[in-house]
Amino acid sequence: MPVLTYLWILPLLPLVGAAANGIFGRRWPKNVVTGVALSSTTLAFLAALELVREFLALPAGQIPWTKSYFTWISAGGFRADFALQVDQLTVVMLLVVTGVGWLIHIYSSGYMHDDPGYRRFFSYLNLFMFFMLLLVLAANYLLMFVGWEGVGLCSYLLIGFFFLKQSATNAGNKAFWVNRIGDFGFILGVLLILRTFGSLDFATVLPRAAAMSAEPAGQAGVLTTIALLLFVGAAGKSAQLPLYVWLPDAMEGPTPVSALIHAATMVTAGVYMVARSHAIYLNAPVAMQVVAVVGCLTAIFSATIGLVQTDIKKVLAYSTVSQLGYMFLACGVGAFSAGVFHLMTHAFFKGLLFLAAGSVIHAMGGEQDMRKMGGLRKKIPWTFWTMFMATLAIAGTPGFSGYFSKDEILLAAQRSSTPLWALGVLTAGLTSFYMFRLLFLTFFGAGRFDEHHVHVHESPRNMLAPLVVLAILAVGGGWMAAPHLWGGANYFEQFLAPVFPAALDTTAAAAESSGGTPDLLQALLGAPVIAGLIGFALAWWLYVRSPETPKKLADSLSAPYKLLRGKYFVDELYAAVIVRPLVWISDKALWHVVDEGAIDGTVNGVARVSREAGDRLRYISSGNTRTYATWIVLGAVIFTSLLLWMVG
Amino acid sequence: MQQAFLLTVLTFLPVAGALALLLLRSEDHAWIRRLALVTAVAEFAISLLLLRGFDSAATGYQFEEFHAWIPQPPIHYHLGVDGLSLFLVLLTTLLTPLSILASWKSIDQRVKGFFISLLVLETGVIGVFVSLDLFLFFLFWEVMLIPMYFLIGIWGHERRIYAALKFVLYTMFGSILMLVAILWLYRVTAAAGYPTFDLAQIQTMLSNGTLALPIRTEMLLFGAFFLAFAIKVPLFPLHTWLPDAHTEAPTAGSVMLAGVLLKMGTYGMLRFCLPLFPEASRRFAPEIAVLAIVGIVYGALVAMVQVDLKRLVAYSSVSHLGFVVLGIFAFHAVSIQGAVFQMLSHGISTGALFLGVGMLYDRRHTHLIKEFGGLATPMPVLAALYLFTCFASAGLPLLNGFVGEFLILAGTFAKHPAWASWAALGVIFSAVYLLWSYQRVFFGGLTQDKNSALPDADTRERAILFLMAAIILWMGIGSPFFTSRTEASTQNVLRLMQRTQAYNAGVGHDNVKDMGMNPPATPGIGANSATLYSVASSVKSK
Amino acid sequence: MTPQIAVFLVLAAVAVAGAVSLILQRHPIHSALSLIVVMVSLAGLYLLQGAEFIAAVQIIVYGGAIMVLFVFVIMLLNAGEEERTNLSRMARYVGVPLGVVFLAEVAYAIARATSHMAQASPQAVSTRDLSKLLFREYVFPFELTSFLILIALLGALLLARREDSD
Amino acid sequence: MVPTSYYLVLSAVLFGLGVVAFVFKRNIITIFMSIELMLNAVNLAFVAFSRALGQLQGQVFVFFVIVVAAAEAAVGLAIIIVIARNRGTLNVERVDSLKH
Amino acid sequence: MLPPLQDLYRIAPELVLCAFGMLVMFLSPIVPKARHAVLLAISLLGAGLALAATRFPALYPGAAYSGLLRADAFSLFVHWIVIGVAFLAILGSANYLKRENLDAGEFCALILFATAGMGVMAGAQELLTAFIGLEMSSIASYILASYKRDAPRSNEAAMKYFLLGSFATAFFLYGIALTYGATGTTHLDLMGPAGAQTSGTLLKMGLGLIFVGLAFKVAAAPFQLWTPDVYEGAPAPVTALLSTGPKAATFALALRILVNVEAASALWFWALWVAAVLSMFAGNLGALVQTSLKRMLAYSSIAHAGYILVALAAAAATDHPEAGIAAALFYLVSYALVKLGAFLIVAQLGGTGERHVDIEDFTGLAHRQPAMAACLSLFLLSLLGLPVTAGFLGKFYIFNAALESNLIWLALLLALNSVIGAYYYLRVMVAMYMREPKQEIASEPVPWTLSVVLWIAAAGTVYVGLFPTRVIEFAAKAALTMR
Repeated sequence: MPVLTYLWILPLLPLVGAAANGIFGRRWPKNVVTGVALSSTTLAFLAALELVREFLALPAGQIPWTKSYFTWISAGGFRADFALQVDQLTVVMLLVVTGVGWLIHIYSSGYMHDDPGYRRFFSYLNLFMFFMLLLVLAANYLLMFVGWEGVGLCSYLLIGFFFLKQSATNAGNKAFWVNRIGDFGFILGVLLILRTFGSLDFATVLPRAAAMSAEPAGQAGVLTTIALLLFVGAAGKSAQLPLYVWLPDAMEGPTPVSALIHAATMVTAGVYMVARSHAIYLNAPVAMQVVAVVGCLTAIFSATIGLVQTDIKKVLAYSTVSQLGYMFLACGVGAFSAGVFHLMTHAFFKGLLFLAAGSVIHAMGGEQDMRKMGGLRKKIPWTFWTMFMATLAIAGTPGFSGYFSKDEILLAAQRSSTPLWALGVLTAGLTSFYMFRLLFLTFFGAGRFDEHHVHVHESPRNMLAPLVVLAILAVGGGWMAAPHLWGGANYFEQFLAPVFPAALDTTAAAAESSGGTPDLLQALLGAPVIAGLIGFALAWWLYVRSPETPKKLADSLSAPYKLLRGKYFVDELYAAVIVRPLVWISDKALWHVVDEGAIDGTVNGVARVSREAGDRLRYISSGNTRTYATWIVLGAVIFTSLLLWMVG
Repeated sequence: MQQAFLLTVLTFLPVAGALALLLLRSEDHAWIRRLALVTAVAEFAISLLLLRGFDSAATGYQFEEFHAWIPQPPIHYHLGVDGLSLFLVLLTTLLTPLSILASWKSIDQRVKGFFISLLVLETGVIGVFVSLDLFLFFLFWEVMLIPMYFLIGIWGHERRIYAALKFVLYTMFGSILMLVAILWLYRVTAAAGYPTFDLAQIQTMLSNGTLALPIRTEMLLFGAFFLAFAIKVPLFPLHTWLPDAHTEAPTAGSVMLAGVLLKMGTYGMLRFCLPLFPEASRRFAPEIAVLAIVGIVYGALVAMVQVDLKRLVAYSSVSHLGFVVLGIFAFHAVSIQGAVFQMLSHGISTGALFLGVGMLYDRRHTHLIKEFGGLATPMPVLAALYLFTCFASAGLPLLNGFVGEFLILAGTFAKHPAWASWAALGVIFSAVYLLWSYQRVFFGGLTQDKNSALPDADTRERAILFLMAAIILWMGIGSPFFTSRTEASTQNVLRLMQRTQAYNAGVGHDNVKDMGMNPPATPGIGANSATLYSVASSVKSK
Repeated sequence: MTPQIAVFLVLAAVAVAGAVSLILQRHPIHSALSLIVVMVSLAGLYLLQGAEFIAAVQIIVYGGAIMVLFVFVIMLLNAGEEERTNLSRMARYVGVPLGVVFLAEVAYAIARATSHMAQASPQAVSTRDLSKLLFREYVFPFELTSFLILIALLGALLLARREDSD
Repeated sequence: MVPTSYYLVLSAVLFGLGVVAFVFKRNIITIFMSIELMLNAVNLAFVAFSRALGQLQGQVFVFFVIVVAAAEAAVGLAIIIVIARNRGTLNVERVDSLKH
Repeated sequence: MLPPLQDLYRIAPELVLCAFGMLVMFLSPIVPKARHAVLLAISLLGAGLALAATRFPALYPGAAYSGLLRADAFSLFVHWIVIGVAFLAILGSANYLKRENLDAGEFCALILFATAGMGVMAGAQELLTAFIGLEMSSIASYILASYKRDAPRSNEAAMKYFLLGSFATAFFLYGIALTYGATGTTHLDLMGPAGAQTSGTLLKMGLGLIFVGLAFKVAAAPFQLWTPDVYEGAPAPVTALLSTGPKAATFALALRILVNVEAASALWFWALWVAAVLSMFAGNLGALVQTSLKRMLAYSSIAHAGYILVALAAAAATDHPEAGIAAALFYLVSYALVKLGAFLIVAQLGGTGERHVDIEDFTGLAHRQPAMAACLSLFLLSLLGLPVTAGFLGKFYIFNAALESNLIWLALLLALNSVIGAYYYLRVMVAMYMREPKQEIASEPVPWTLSVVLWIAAAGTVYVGLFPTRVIEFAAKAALTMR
């Protein structure tokens, strides 16, 4: 079993690629760079496939399969190994990461072809793959944190890839800082885990956590604290309220990056981490509720913002935030496998959407504003059709991948609490609306751009091929989790069952209850579909039927429209409440007042005072002998009387 | 054993080199530089012998040298290293050649004096780390001031004189009180019948109860020692000399200052404050921890708004060393290990930062951030390596900064979750000030056309920075190489604290009156030095 | 009140008066003369205490040599009335009063300390005994004083010598 | 018989007057005279003590003091002459170029 | 009967000094001015022989001249200091005399006589003898101070020194008189028992006045005001001598009194304490603001008197004064070495007429005369009390003594003061090394005589700073042999 034995091969391959390109690739021709980058990821993907093969052959007793390679940190009884672990969840993540990553690498080789930073781009991208694989393969929280921070680093580098643009570097910093806030929570969570369980290995921590009795609802014990702290980290990484603000800005990066990092893989790390720690969450109901509510709110919140965005990538970005919200909703209601499933399908269709959007932008010569597009359907048919598939998928059209995963989630949500379910359904409607809006604005109607300047052209093959592959996945990927009602047997959930035993129960029960009354189940499955249809209809009516209506609508509902256009002015709020005060205090109060004023003032003050004292003192010696004599007499009087009357 | 004189050689080889430099003509810059470099490199090579002969299992001091020096009061030439000092010595011997290389071109005035000062400084610092006699320790501690004073004052920048004086006076204020404390401690040992300045012996006496420090004495002594160290670290609010010193010092000066001199403070806390005055350390720990945490956050916030790169790095040092102090005064094996490790990694990463800043200064003769901008375009390599160092300093995993900070936080959290939680805020801010400054210096378009033609890092500079980067990476991945060697000694520190405290709890308190505060006036001159040797040798033998 | 006391009081009065006039006189010559008065009256007091030799030395060396030297210098520099400048406020407002305080303190202390001091019987002090003491026990300081004089001589020569002398 | 304390008090008074004179006078020569006055007071004390103690040492000391006084006088007056020569004044307060 | 021969052995150094003093004095009119090197050589020989002659009292320790003198390790130690100082001063001032066109003969003679006086003070066991010695050194110093007799400043310094000096002497003498009256003797060793029974007040008054006199001589506050003026006005080599030799001798006398007169230690302790603190602050704070290096060094010598007084206070505070005494003696050595060196450097660099003695004038010295700059820096660092210099160990021993006598506050004040002191010593180094000279000062070549002196001083400073064993052990021995 080569790969299982030498698990480190997996992350190492892209790392080699990154190092090769990054350090030595300076003088290599472009095709060599491409070769190195692609081969490393391709090999990684193949290795992942091989791993799956070997993994499936493993007896259940050996799962999770853990391999420890060397001691990374050890001090005073604490010890963290460089240890990798494989279980079903890992396998899923591995496939998504390597697969989608591989496709996007191929796509990028075309998309970035003319960029001067080509080599840099690919070394970053490979480096990202390395850290992402480390993240999903890690066998303990600390190593997971390594990947966690590493992908953050790469996201920083890639968002700021066009470092000549102020906005790009700003976005990069913003991303890293907001993530750091999340990491603050994450690291504290890790510390608390260490303090509670005396170890950071999943193999040790999770069973113990599971063994502990669930903390009573409405009461926050140590597990709840851990869970919440970890969730802070997850919220940072996966762009949940209130830390989502970095993701929309992250669109400053090249589109493949948005596809890979900010849609398919990195941003889902939070979901993965929560799912990984499900044993802790399951025993911390309060934390579960928090996760569910935050996820749900994020979903609807960013969906509403997505309604009115005009930048094609921004729309997708907010949609990503919203979809991530769904995943957390799933985790929050205990349907971890559903969450992971949506993670996967989302990787397919959202990755596809971004790549297609990239193709559009490529075709439009860098234009991202949908108001300047339109009627591209004929000009770039491949792009259109693939993107159309993806839209159908995300909109939850029955039979498409998004349909299964989303309804899986809503099903679980509905069972847990109606309001969450209702919001979920509403979000589904909004999703379908803004996605079709995007589709119509881009591909339908008349072209709103200058034909002479913009020469719309279909993208090269190496960009289209990934689109097609992903489109197929986006369409068909859902069937592996089709509920038996649909004739499927939800292989996916069964596959993950060993990881999420508790989760299985909930949906199994669901199956029971639902099996009794199919029509009710129909209705349940129907609601989101109907919402989706409404959304579609609205979009069609507004952007195809009577394209002038949106304008009127915006004017009539100016207040809420402005609010949405302004993204609820959250960035402005943060700037005013946190950033500017912090800078002001540090600069004026801390530096100038405390440091220079108080402390240095005292120090220099002492010096000045003593110098002045010296100055006074020197004028006693006026040069006049009589004065000196007076002092002598004074001294004589003092000392004689001291001796005469003070002493003995 | 054949390494009987290893430490002596290590300590005085640089001075020998400095004396050799004296013989050269002051105009003969090339050879002065070469000779200095050769000396420093040889020094480093020799210091590697320490690693070879070091027994990581032993708790005691190794490579010990013990000779009588001044009979009255009994002062000995007593050298030795243990896990605490081993890597600090290596750090010193490593950074010296690097800073010599860094000043290869940038120093063209009074070259001879510069390298002499640098080498003398090295001797002083190494002496501090290896001396086991309080008097000897203090001697080196003070000697080190003068070369640094010259380095800042002669080869520094605009406000160099103010900075140099501030540096010396600040330090002196603390150290002179420490001298009083050292002598007072000596009086107490004299009162106990074994007058000595020998650290090892005092520790033995403390732990076997021959010597008992009344708590009041202990707290006063602790105060004096701690003040001296806290100024050196520097601990908030005693830090204001550091930004000035750093900003004005030449690159080599900043590197040595941040790299090793600051560590002398934290090292002193570990070597003296905790083992000698455990009870007092415990009592003051909360206040000190608060100061450390304030320092962490405060340093980071102030660093964030600096307009001068060097100042920024200086304040970041305040923040980072706050972590070290916190780790030390959490009294947890892990956190102390972390503190020791953090000392080293800070030495490396901040040293590297200063080297980078120095390279920028060599090109543009300014540290002001607004003078730069968009430098990534003309000098990609330097930009990349600088960014790497920034992330190391920001504590990115797999780089050196993370290991130390995490261990400190882990150990502290185990005992005082609140402390650790507050300290962890530093994790956020360090990223903020480092990346923000980096963005303003290297990213964006070129703001000034005189920056457009700046040459990228040349071979010498690349060699320096790549070496640093390699070490950063090594320390980040292979940390056990270090921690395994520091383990025993840190454990020993904690053990000493336990034993001594156990004794004090029993006996110390009832004889406050007749000991320490007013030691019976035994003639200090030549007070039973005969007994001393016997005891000392017994200490040595085991 | 025995005659000795009467004599003492008279001489003491004269001495003090001389001292006071030394202070008050504006012209150095007058001060010098009043100092001489003090010395003479002190010589009288020495006689009263049976220290004839000292009394003689007092008149000859002090009253004679030293004071003559003073007067000579005063003439040489023909020093006029001293101008009562008060450039030193310290001396004016603190010094002089403090001097009086000091006087009072010492006088008081000594009076209290010696009021009951044993009054040894006046034995006849022969110059021979004195010389014995001087040339046996105190021969070393005596020799030293010769060097002292030598130094003084050297100094006087050196300083007072006019530039053109060499 | 005259009690010793009388002589001593007198010497104290004279000494004190000497001190006062030193501080009060401006003319360097008279200031120097006040020193002589003080020395005389010391002599009186010596004589009185030696008589009270029934020893001769006191008188020997007086002898030494007189010699010292003479030596001082010689040097002092020489210095005064030089000062008068170079500064043209005998007012001690005017000789104050060295200060602060 | 004549005093025994051993007594002559016991005063051998003084004999040599006086003999050579007279020799030089009589030769000086004969030898033409061009040949003054001869006189210098002779007086150097004298000083050297005197130094050698200290062997005799070392061989024949004990009281001499019916107990007026005492030849013991203590007096030996002080003899070495004062004679060594004289030797170095003469050697160091050779070039100065030529430059300022001053007669070497009288100069050397006076130094030799003064040194003899100091020697007497060191050995004196009886107050009046000590007084004569004191007068010898003082009167010689008065003359030396005004040695540049056509330089008004020199005259003024002499006048102030003379008037105030003899004023203080009068106090000292009156103190002797009262002590004599109180104890019936002037022999220190006999005074102890006697001092106990006779009336306290007289003794207190007497010791008080004696303290005043001595405090004046060592330039302790509040009697220090003359110091800056005199040191500034006097010719620099003379200042070098004044600030070291007489101070050492006077401290020696004070120590003798302190140790031998039982009452003294109790009576003087607080006086010493107060004087020490006042002197330290007066000296250091005053020095902070000086612009003339010469005057700054004068103020610093006030501060150092304060430091030594701390050692005396430590000695007074305990029944085992050895530590304090040894510390004082050790400090005197270290102090004498550097102060002498520093003032001689000022004499050299001041140029003709000592016009360039401001700190400003020393800017860029490191460029002009690196050796001199290094030397002066070393001396300043020793004064500052930094390790590897004698000054550091001196302070170290004083701290040690103070703490041994539990004078913790005094120790802390001393600590504080050495930090204040650091500032102005470093300022000079700033000028020499870190500033560019404003106006270019022609640097004269350093004469070999001076460089020999400076080498001796520097080497001594470093040697004693590294290997104090010999000195401190002898100082301890001296302390033990005092009674």
